[in-house]
Amino acid sequence: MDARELTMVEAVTLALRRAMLDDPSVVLLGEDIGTNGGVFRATEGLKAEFGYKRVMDTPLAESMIAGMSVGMATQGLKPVAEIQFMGFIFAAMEQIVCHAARMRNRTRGRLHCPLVIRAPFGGGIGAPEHHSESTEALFAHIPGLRVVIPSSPVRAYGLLLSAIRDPDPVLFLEPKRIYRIVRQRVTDHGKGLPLDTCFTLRQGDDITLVSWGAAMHETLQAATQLQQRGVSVEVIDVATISPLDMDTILSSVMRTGRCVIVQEAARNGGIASEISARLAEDAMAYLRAPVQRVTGFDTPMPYPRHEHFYLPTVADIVNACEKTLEAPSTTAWRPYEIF
Amino acid sequence: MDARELTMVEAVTLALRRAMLDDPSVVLLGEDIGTNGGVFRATEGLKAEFGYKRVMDTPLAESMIAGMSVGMATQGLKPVAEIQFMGFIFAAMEQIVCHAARMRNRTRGRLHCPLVIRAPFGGGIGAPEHHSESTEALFAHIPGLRVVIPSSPVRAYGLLLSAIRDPDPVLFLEPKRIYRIVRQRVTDHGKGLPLDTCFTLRQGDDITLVSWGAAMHETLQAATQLQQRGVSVEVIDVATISPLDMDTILSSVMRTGRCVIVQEAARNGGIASEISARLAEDAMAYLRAPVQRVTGFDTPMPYPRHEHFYLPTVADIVNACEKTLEAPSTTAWRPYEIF
Amino acid sequence: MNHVSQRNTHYCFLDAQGQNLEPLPSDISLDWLRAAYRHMVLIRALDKKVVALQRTGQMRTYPSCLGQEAIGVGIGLALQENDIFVPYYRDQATLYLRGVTLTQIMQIWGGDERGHLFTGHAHRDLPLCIPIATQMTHAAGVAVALKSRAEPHAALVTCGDGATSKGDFSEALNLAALWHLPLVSVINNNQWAISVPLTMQTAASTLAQKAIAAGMDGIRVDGNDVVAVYHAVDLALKKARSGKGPTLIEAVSYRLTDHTTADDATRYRDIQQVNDAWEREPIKRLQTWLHAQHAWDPAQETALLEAVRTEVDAAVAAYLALPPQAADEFLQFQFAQMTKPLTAQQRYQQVRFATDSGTQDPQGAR
Amino acid sequence: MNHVSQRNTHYCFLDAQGQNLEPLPSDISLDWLRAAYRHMVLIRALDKKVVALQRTGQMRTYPSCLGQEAIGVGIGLALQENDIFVPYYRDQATLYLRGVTLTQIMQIWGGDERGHLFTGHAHRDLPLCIPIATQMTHAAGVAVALKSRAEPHAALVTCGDGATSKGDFSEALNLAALWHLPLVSVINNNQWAISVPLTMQTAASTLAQKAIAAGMDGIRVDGNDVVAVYHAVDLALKKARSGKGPTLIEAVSYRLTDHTTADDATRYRDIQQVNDAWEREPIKRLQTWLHAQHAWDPAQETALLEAVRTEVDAAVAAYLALPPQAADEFLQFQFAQMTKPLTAQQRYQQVRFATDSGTQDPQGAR
Ligand SMILES: Cc1ncc(C[n+]2csc(CCOP(=O)(O)OP(=O)(O)O)c2C)c(N)n1
Ligand SMILES: Cc1ncc(C[n+]2csc(CCOP(=O)(O)OP(=O)(O)O)c2C)c(N)n1
Ligand SMILES: [Mg+2]
Ligand SMILES: [Mg+2]
Repeated sequence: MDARELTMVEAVTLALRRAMLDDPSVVLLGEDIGTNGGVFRATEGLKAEFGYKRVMDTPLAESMIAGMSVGMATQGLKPVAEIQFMGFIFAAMEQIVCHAARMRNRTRGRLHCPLVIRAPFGGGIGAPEHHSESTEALFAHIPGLRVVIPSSPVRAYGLLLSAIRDPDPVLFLEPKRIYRIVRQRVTDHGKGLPLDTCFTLRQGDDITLVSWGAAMHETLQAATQLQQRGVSVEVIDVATISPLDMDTILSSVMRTGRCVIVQEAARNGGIASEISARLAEDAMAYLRAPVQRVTGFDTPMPYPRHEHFYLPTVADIVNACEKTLEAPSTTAWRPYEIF
Repeated sequence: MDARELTMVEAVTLALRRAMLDDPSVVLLGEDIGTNGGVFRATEGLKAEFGYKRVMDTPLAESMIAGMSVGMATQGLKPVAEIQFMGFIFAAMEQIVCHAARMRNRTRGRLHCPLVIRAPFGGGIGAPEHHSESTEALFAHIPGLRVVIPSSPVRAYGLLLSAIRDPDPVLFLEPKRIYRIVRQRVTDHGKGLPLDTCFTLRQGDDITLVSWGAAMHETLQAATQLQQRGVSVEVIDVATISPLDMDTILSSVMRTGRCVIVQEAARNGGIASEISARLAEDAMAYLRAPVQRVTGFDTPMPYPRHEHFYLPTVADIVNACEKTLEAPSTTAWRPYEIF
Repeated sequence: MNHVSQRNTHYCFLDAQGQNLEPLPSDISLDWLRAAYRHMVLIRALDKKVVALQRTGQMRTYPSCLGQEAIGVGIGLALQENDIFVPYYRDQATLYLRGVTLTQIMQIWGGDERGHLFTGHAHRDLPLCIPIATQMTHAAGVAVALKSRAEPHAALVTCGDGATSKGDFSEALNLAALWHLPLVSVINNNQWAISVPLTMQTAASTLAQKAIAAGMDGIRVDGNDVVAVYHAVDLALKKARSGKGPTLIEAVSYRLTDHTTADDATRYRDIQQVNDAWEREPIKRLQTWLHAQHAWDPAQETALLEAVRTEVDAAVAAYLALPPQAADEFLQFQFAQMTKPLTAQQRYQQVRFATDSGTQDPQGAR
Repeated sequence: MNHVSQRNTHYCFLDAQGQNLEPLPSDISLDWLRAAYRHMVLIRALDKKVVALQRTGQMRTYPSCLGQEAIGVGIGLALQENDIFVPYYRDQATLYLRGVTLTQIMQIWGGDERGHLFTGHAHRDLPLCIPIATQMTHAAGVAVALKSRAEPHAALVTCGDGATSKGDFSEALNLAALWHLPLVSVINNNQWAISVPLTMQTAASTLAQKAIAAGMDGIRVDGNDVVAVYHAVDLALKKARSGKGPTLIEAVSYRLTDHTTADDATRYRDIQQVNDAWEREPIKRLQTWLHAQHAWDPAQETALLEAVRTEVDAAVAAYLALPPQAADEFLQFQFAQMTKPLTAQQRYQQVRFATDSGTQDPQGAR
């Protein structure tokens, strides 16, 4: 089993191929995923290898892609559908909310819906409007759906394999900004990574940084900067943002007493809010400073020329950490605003 | 100007009629809203009064209803669209997220989108599947959209008038469980209520109860029970859940030091989480106990025979308040779980 | 391009007076017709009973299929065991013929998910679909699954006339034609979508012609003629099963009563239209024909009504005796295995419903 | 019902060799043709320039309209000032003829919302629409607005061939036919949806026949013949403006280059097909015809190319000189008035971009 240095998008392809080799019921479908290999090349070579019956170029209709996936999934196939960009997933929303996420419950287990919807998401690559959304929170609020976001090639491989093997619907969001930013040795060992736990990427005692997706990249850089200044930073990649593994986050924050959550998505009603609320409820006595959120703004992503105005930066994260670290570890807090 | 004892749904009708009388550009559209007067009779009599050109029975297609509303709104009409049940709004999601909420920003103010989408929502009336959702949080996370929820006939009248007059898109969610539960004197004075502020329904010093929509009903009953036991309860109706007026909530909780938030919606990623997170961030030093959330579960609403297993009850709210009140007003908190 | 592929045949064998318009297809025997008649009478009895239960508070909102029994029975008799049925919500007759029990049907409309534990041939069939037209693409997906395993079976999906306006309808047909799927789509054109008559739903003069947009065959049948429905569906299913592609069938009928028990059709439609429609309803015409053929007599009718009453009453009794679900049941089927958050919520729920804090009867507590 | 309403005419006046197939419509003068030619040449020059800018990093992802200039110009010349244009994203030519500046077009694709501050006749037109087919229902809504005010104007919407598979397309046409809306819908059938050829998009033999599902007229024109496009659109617009209802027009053309600058069409399509399509492209055939009529000479051509270069270069210079937006501009247009949360975020942003904490150049900081 050779390990190769892969980008995240290559790791996605590797996992798709592995899943297809292992299980003949796994089929891929989506717009431009066949001969073209997907607009990001995530399905490159798979149609040539597995044929058009297992790698299906569909007509242009996201609701249909999701709806047919539901039908396929109830009859023993394991569809892995690609939505070309997350900004185009909304037409599929009715199928996801009303059917994929409910089939098992509605039929009390008689039918279930083992489908995966993959979609590249997030900003920072200068793409046109609707190509840069981070709306993962919308899906995390939908009961019955798993929402999984890898932030490295290794996790992309392992989490995608588990997502495909999972007997229930999974939305697998791929942070396209880091599709090709890092390479990692990935072994095609066929082992999945768990979908019910966060990943602790660095261990530390002074402050916990929590993030997921592309923002992990800046979060890790911020952690490095802080570490260089002598701060001991714990870094957690949430990875599966729903259902949320709060245990890992809680036990970290109970130790560090300080937490900054970083998300690229809009601020209001994001996953950062859920995590922050849960920390305040369940770990209040351990908090030495209010949890801070570093987030995008309550607007859509600006057009590409100005998207750097929107995205959280390393400096933003470091600033938030500094504020949090400066806070006296008493209750002498007074209301203040980041936003 | 005569005041009449009206139910909430009658107050909705009154506001629609007032808006149509005042402004000829206001038009209604939706499924079954004309001759039938809407399945809840919210548009009763309006087609007879204003004619089919202003009260349009549309074909059955929610995406089209939302999309045509966007088109109409950019050209000087003020469409007020009805989605028959909130459970059927998902087909319209793409139009709401990608267009209604973005037209002004995308065109830098050249065009704007003064539309209202009304939808009855929430459980407790024993309706079939998909007729009992409370998915307001999905819309609150969408930048550029106002999400407004009345909880009394008077607020329904005033908030709906403001929503229709607002130059930007508003999702107006009507808690159908309390459509006919209470009557209130409503004067047809044509005055709107503000969309940027919470409503403090009762003043008190010991604890703040925050809710919206149908759950206000149980929240108020819980407040009464607590008051009978000598607890001084402040009750806040959030009403406009996005953009959120945190000022009112913050200043109340800074005074009472205790807060319970009640929502019917699923727990994970709901509006209660956003409010709780904001309280923990901005009022931590004032909190004498962790904020508690009384919510629905992370499942769809059960079919009608068992939906009472799902809905938060007065007793649930009272219990949560008691726990909060029992908490020592020190930092001696240890993690605990409601859920 | 100056013309379009188009096959818009209008099938009808038995007209509203119970007269033959054309000779019956050779596979239609007297026994078959008597069986079809019995099924239709049973479903009408069930329907009547369920509406009565609703009026007395023992049933939730229910969509009657009064007047559209020939569609459901025609489909049900044409389907084979291993075909997959993808229903909408007005398909009591077909469900019954698939092996779903009358009790299960009542259970669903009584507001209990466990009714979806379909039995008989229906064990792989999809559950009732309430969001209009969304089932169309499920059926396309089912057909893809059948085709990809080269199973000689077909998927059959139903929808209403109103559903043809929703994008999912077109998206599914387009795919079915393009991929030559083993899919039969049947429109129950009962001419109303709640209060919206077909004339306010589309300018298309038929719904069958919507097939042309997808480049597939569209057929129009008299939906009150169980022979016509069966014959068209049977042909279409055979075509599908043998790899010859999809068909759209418009079955023209009429909704003889309210949209559901929550509706009041007198608000928006003329009673005269309804009365006229009663002249064309499916059961009477078949009964007339059977009588005319001396294939049915009053004694048989009496015996049938008695048998039907017994069957329906037994189903009702079983329905009324169903125990409620446990308070935490709805939490258990969200995922194959309980997640951490749901386990915590389950614990909360167990505590919540174990105390006598007033939450025992939360409806009352509210 | 045995047939369907259907009018599927195929228009073509100038064939690929620049020969007349039929006499030109009476309203088509030599001046008109020369103007159309000039517009097409200008747009092609713009297109080429923008692609070049993209290759050198001065432009973002851009969808070329190479080969489809006759569609955009034909539409643009048929539209009147008070009609409302609802574009998709490949409508450079029509936008230009509506009065949107070349600089604004570049600004949009350069990633700056301010390009949508459309000028000229376009001031009420809708912005570019990227989510496929969603603009179709906007146009229906625009047409409702025009009709409800009894304005004698029409809405015109464009979409691609791929867009016809998406439900919004059918939903909008159904409404337009039903409500008899003043709406003209033009499909730019360039035969590819990124890598998906039309044969993998639908089994319908034409896209015009999709009109039949809605019960409206569908027309097919040679989309490389600017006269045919103009003529069909003009007739359809006149019909719409005079209250005679909607029309669907399929304009058959070909995408001569990549889907966008982010695409590489050599991965999925045969160069021979592209080469063949070059034989039918719109500019050459009109030039040939004009030459044959002695209505155009090399000197005119040279002068035109020079004028076009000057115009495009000036637009590029203006584009490159555009100042960036303020760091908080994107926060200011979310609502008519700033909300409390956005005001707080604006304050944060002002602080964030006023310090030299490294966020001055956040791209670098990352
Ligand atoms: C997407 C969606 N929108 C609205 C509704 C509410 N609704 C339920 S039935 C119905 C009318 C359906 O009419 P039709 O398709 O003709 O079927 P029928 O009920 O007449 O059999 C509507 C609007 C729904 N269930 N789903
Ligand atoms: C709803 C949606 N899904 C997917 C995309 C991504 N996408 C952009 S263009 C395109 C192909 C469109 O083809 P067509 O309609 O033929 O128009 P063309 O680009 O050929 O002019 C796709 C799939 C999108 N923009 N919107
Ligand atoms: Mg109907
Ligand atoms: Mg195309």
